[in-house]
Amino acid sequence: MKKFVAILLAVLMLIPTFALGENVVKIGVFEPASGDSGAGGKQEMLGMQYANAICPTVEIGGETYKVELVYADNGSSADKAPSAAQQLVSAGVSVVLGSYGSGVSIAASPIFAQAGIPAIGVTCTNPQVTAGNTHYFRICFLDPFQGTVLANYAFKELGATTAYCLAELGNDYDVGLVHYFKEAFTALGGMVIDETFPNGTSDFTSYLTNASMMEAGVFFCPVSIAYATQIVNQAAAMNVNYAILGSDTLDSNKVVEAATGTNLNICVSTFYQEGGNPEFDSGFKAWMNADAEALTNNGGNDMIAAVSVMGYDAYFTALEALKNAGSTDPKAVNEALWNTTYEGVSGAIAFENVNGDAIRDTAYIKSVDTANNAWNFVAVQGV
Amino acid sequence: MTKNINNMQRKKLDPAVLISALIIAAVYVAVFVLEQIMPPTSMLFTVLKKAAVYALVAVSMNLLNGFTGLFSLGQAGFMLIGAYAYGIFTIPVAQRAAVYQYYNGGLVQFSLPVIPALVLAGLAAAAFAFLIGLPVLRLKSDYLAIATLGFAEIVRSIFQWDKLGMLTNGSNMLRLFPTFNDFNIKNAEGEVVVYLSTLMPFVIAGVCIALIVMLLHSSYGRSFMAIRDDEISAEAMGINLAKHKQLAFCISSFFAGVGGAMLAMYSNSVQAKSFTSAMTYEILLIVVIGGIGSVTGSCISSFLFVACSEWWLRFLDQKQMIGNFEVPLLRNGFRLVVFSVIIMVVVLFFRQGIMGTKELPDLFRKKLPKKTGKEGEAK
Amino acid sequence: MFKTILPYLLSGISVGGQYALIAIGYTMVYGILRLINFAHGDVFMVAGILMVYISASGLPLYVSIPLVLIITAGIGFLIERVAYKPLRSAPRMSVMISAIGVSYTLQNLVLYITGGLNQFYPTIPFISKSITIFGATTKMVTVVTPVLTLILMIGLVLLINYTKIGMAMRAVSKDFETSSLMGIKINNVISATFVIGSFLAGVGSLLYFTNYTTVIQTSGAMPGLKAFVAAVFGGIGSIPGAVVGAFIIGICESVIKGLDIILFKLGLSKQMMGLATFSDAFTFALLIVILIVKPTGLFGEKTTDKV
Amino acid sequence: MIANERVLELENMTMQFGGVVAVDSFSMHVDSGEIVALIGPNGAGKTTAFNVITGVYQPTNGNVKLRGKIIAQGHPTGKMRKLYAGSHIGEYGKLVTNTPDKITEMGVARTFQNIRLFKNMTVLENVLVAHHMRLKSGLLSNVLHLNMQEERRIRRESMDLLDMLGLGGMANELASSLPYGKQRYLEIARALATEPRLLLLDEPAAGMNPQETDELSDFIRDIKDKFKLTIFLIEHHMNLVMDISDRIYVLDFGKLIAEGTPQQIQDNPAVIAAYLGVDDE
Repeated sequence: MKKFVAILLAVLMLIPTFALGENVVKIGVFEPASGDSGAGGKQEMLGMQYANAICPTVEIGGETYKVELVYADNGSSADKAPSAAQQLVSAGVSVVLGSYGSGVSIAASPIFAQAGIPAIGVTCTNPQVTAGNTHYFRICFLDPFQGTVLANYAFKELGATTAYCLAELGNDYDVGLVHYFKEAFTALGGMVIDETFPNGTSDFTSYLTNASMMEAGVFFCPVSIAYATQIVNQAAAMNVNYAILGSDTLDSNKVVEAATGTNLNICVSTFYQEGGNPEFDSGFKAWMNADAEALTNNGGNDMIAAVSVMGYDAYFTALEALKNAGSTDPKAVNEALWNTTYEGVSGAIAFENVNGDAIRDTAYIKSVDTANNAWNFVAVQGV
Repeated sequence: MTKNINNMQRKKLDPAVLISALIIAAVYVAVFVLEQIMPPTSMLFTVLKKAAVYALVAVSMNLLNGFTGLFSLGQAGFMLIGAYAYGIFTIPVAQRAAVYQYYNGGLVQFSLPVIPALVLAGLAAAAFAFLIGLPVLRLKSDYLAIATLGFAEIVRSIFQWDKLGMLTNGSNMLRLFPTFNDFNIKNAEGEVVVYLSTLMPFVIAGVCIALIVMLLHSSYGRSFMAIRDDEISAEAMGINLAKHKQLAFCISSFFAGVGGAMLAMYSNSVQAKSFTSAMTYEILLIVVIGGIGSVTGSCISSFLFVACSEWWLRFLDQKQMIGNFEVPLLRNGFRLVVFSVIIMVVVLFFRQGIMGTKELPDLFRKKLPKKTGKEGEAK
Repeated sequence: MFKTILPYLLSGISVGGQYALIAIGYTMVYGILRLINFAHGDVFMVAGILMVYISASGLPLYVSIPLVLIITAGIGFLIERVAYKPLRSAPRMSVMISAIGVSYTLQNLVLYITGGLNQFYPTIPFISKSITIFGATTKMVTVVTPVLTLILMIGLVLLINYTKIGMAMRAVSKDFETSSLMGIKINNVISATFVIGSFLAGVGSLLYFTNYTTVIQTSGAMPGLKAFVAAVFGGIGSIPGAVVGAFIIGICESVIKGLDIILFKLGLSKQMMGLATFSDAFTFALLIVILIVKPTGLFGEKTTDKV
Repeated sequence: MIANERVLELENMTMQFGGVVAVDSFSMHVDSGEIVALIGPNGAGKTTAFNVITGVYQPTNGNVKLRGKIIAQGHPTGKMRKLYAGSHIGEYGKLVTNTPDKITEMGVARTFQNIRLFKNMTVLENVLVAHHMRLKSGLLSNVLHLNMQEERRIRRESMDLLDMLGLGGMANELASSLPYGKQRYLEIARALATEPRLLLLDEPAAGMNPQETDELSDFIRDIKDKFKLTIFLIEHHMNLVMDISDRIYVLDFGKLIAEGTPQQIQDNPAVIAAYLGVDDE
């Protein structure tokens, strides 16, 4: 017994020594691993983990640093976000990636600001995340853009004149996107009915009926995956005759699965279309297939979610910034980020110099191939 | 606690009270000193701030559940009202356009200083409590619980209603209002000279809790406890049940409202979505762990609860390696499982909680009044 | 007019039937123990999760469905033995807190097991089919639910009125102490109540999750609360009351969600008021009103059906 | 004290619960300075009468008058209206109702058959609670403890009262830790602290042995004089009742079957029948 304790102690004492022997730079992963957005958060993390797996080190100021990802689960909820953010801050990270979902990012923003740590928003599209601050950057497009793209698509391509919009009550992301969609759609001369459903709703049949009653041509629901699958499932059972339109959150294999074998027309806007970069696709799939847990986190199969691609790009953008900064000091990284550019899988990434938003002018539109359990690429759509 | 009043009466100063006062003072000094010497990013301060807020809310719930015997589960609803009242009236005018981006800058176009806004937050919650109290306080125990729980849900919907967006910002969060960090004293260059961001929540919560303790030690407090012990008998003693229940309900809600406003300050933003019944349950569990009917217990357990859930037990959520050995079971969510088990053990086997009905000074007395095994029964 | 409202009624009846099956559990437990079993909604959710995992293990439906129901009933039994029985003589508040604790524990356990991700409920072929009634298309389960609910309700009422255990239940709900003096084994009666209640919650979960295909740890909370409201609405302790209350609440909820559109279609309003926001809140407003106006609920005075 | 003032009067008071008539058209009165007893077999409706007087129940029919003023009036509704048409007093729809605390404030205090002390509070606090309704200081001055003078006064008065009842040494004990007999005295102390003019005692001697009962007789007379009280009591101990009562009312199955002096009651055949028939004491 004594021997065992002695060995244990020795081992324990060795661990920090190992750690000291190596240069480590910590990157915070601020993502939801539970809650409504848990599934999306996990997929986004997969991209970062894959990136970390293929590129675990970075050259900073002539020295090689090992990159360590530090995770904090923000629970998809704005009230848990500050302490999760604080956890990253006290772990001493140099830069933070995340989050999936805008509300949590907005809530955590002041914590990062106070600690002087820069954050790179991966798929949080609400303008408020970066507006009025100098530490929150973002590599994806924004809601005013996405909303307009979707409104154009719905009006011009789908030929809808009446749109029914459904958002989750109290969700910044949904409500914001619907707001911009409505603005653009009415500007085009269409009519919009927008409603909200309370958190935790599972019966969407009434809302779907509402859309039928109003003879809507499109049912726009930029909601979390959990709700989206239920909407798709119930819409299929009701045999609705309008198209279902979603935003980047609906770009999930779960939505495809739910729609397969039905005759629904589901279109979503997203950041990346599988096949856009075959080399990345095959590498990522191979990595996921080799790791059962990764596969589970991706929802059980190896279909590539756009958010994973964004996570992957965010990781490399962070590495670029670290290289440019030449130091692991968060303040230096923050400075360096303004001029960091990176040729990512999802497109070229550069930040405009007011809010630190990505300069992007295209979104991908894809639709569900209900016969083959897959996505069909439809169009690259600008404003 | 009860003995405490009598002794104060007869001997002027009770050593036990003196020791307690010194301990509390020492805590405040320690918080102040730690804040100056430790890095402000330390997890300790996050925990302390949140715990101070929860302590106030837990004590306010205890006032109702533990001391007046009214089993209310509306705490999150009143916190929400307080948080919104605070947020709506303190966002700087210059920032309103950014916050109310979908509502043209919102309806309110002025902003109040922090302390008056905190009081306003309390008053707003108390006003709602008054209105809802008129009908629901006639209900008994579990019916009251479920009615107040329902009330909290209704409030949550109303505050998110798009048509009230000009005031509440609808589904979007309120933010950019003064937070605890704005208590820090800065010099001309914007560098912090004196850190007060942790001390101030302690001071505010401390003042509020002190007021509650003084209330409990007054004739009104005795009447509340009489109602808890036996409603019929209390009424026969000339205590107007409706009035006193309403009073306890409004006072408790007032402090819950202030607590809600402080929670907003802590979390930098307010969103109706986060004030769920789960939050009420959390606070209720804090009260139970601390001891139903003990202010000290509620305070201590808030700190333990927050520290465990935000800090000490966090490691349970992540894979841990000891050498090459991966500790089994540890992954996301394990912390909450451990937590639930602890809570069930307390509920089932240590029903008195940490303190029972004892208070801090009672710990320094040799002879305690014999307490019965029962905690305050909700009738 | 009928065409406008029919789809909402259909979905309301379906939801109502599922609430009814949960509400029966609440009302039976309350009738006997005077306890709001806050964990009941979570038992319902756990039944859903069990089905996900059991069917994922590859068992055929005719094995997995009974298995889920049996395990769910067993969980109900265990919860009572572990969390409520030791508190039999404690104040009511303690028992209620214990119930909240159980609810918290079940949710967290499921969070841990599922990793906090939505689980997709397996398809039960027969009741998942789409069918068309009066021009409204819906799932078969919408029609099956009310029928099954009524059959189970009648069965239960017969059980309570004509069997020995049913008689014991009625006696215990009337007078706890006297029945125990009369030699009724109180603990057995209470266990039976929990087993029946949980079994019905299990059946409810089969129907509910077939309709709404994802399960997550919080899935039980809202249906649970609403079912409780239904039980209070119908008069707590009364089984037919709980069923009627559940249907009323289900229909109201469904109609509220479409109220703006209905009013608009019928020409009663010109403008959308966002009333769908209040679909949950309405249920609770109804609860508060009924508690104030008629605390005994719709059928509360008829003590004959009490359990 | 005005001699022979009618302190309490019941006129045709009926209390019905569903189909059960607990008290049936009961009329009685208590004059100032009297000790009046209400006796009858178990379930005769005695405590119900007390509950009606103290406002716990609203009477189905009839009046309750306190010093000539109606404090509760029954208004039979629905089918009952026809039933009580002959005996109904007052105008329909003009409801007179007072909550128990109001009635206590009017100077009526009571004790309970099954002791209802504030178990988790000390003996002293139990008495202090009774002072609450007569406090002059408001909520704010109470919370901020600005009313120390008043607080000191009620503490002193309460302690005096406890000393008088022999409970002074236990002032800081929990009420529930007192022996049974002391608990009964504490209930009386608490009732006295509300400064009543009419004291209702519900079986004050229940559970006491003969010696304690004798002491109680003296004590009741004692406090009656000292606090200038009028006393109305329910009791089963016939020795005590016969010893201290000026007049006695007898209820059986909710109906008044006899009234009179102790001597008259003892000789009344109806009373004897009622007691012999169903008495279980």
